[in-house]
Amino acid sequence: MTEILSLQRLDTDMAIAELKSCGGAARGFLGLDPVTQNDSLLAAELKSLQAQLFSAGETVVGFAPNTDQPRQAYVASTSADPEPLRALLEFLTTYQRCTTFVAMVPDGVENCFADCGFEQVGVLPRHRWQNYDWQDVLVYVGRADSCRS
Amino acid sequence: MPFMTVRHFTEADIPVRTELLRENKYQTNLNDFAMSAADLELADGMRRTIESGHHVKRLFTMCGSKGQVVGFSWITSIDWRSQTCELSFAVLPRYRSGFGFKAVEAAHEYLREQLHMDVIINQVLSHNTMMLSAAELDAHAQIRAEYDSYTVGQWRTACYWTVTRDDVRGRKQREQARRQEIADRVRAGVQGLS
Amino acid sequence: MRLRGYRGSDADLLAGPWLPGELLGLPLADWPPLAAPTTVPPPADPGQELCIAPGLGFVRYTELDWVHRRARVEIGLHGVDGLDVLLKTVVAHGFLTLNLSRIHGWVTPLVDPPIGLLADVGFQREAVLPEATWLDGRPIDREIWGVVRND
Amino acid sequence: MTTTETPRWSSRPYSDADRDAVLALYTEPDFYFRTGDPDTRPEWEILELIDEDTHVLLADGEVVGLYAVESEANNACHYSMQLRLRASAPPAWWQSAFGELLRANTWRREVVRLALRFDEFDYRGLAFARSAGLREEGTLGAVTVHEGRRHGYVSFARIWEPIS
Repeated sequence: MTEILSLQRLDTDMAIAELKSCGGAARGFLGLDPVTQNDSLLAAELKSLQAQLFSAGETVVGFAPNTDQPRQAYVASTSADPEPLRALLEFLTTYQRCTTFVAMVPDGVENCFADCGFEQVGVLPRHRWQNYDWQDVLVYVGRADSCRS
Repeated sequence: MPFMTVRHFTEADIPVRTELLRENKYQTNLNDFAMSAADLELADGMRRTIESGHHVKRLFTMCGSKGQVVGFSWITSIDWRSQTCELSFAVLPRYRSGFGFKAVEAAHEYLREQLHMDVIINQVLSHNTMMLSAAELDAHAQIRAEYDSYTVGQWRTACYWTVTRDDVRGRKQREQARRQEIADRVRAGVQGLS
Repeated sequence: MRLRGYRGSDADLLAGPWLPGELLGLPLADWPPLAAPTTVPPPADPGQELCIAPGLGFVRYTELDWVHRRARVEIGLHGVDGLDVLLKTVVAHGFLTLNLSRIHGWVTPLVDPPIGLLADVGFQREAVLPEATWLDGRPIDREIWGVVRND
Repeated sequence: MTTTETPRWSSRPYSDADRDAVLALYTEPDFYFRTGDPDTRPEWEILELIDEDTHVLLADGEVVGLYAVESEANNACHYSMQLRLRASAPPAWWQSAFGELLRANTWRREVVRLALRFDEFDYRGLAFARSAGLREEGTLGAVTVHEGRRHGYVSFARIWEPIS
């Protein structure tokens, strides 16, 4: 059995600092963008999403509950490495009783969702503007029973 | 790392910007309100802007390739719906000769590429030829507002103009055509020699 | 039709027996009488644009993002009459008045919304999310529908 | 009542007692006082547009418009004015209200520059400004999106040569 990476919960200030240190990989993380939002805006956004962020080695992972259906969480990772995400899914299943996960990822960015058993369920066209261009956003869905290992 | 970067203004930048607001050239070319304001008042204003004023004003710090603070830019009269804002900037005295143009260019690019602004309003007092000559100012100005302000003992006329996305595209195409023309000429010269 | 600005006297229009956040929020006939109605907050800051469709209900452009030029739309209505005209107005208001490039919203197939009317004004189904909301004792699927402005 | 007769003008700073009358002005789709889309603006936003500089303008005791005069520059005696009358007010009312506002605003203080701006789509405002003897200083292009198209604003000013 693979050993689960340990997650370090980040307070808001630390979460923002860590996200900023991830450079381009943090753009679009749960819809946030350190390039266009300063620390106060990022903090306000994290609060309104009720998001929680964690570090797992060099990677930041995080989630925001779907308030309409708390057994579902929106998840994000700054890395294409599947291990940090697996650790987050394990946490969400164990402590939040989540059964499904949704990820919204800017198109063209290498990500770990397919590797973690997520299925692509749609594309949001021209959902983002970045670097003088429109960008589509890919929507992935994962299920607790098939994504955790 | 690019020659010039734009980052969000932070609380740590307040003392440097406060000093700049009180500098003579700044007061002549932008405004001299800082002469009558206390440091604490200026600092409170900047703190409020970065904490809760995002919708109406944003402050940025311009940095050189080593991350050193070169100056500041800020946007006001933000019309998010119309994708329009007015850009102001000020470069620290010791960087003015080398970084002025680059700072302006970097600020414009950030506003268009990242904040998705389409129309940027420029305002320059007509005596200020640090960036544009008097003739260029005349050519650009869409509005000339006489008796706009009185700074450091003089009446000032303000020139206003906008730069749109189409203007930028047109300028880039002209520059590209000019570069192509020079390259063609050089190539033709080389072929003529051989 | 023209959307008009919200006034305090419109407060009654902001609550009703429809699914929260629904793009086509139409009254659900079997809403339990003792279940709290869905409510949206009155507009109070630039984070949302809430307009009134006279005689019909409200149209709320929320999650307004001026960098990405988009909003999620939810509508709360007391009947279906005039929905076709309203949807045209909603798209026009989003693109021409708010100068957005994209609007999108949640559609819940189980409540059988008139999606043909959405397609008529340019909306397309963009994603299907399983178990995305809760209704009548169980999680149910939701879809994201969106329309992009053609410039 | 709306006639072409010049009314008796009065004004007062906006207060809560004027709320309903002011909200009614904003139901007109071309009541362009600090917004290009008055009738779609929600109540909170309208009340934010009406700041402490804003006065209601009354013709024969009835609220028919708004105006505001703001200082634009320290010591320069440069002011900007926003003025709007409801759609049914005839052009002559604009002229007479503006004349009275000029008198009032220069009565007890020095004014060197008084600036007014009107959007290119604001036909009534432009017609007023162009017939009011103001200096037309140019058009700042493309600044506002209105009904899907970009428009500029036209800058007008009246200058009183400074005494120092």
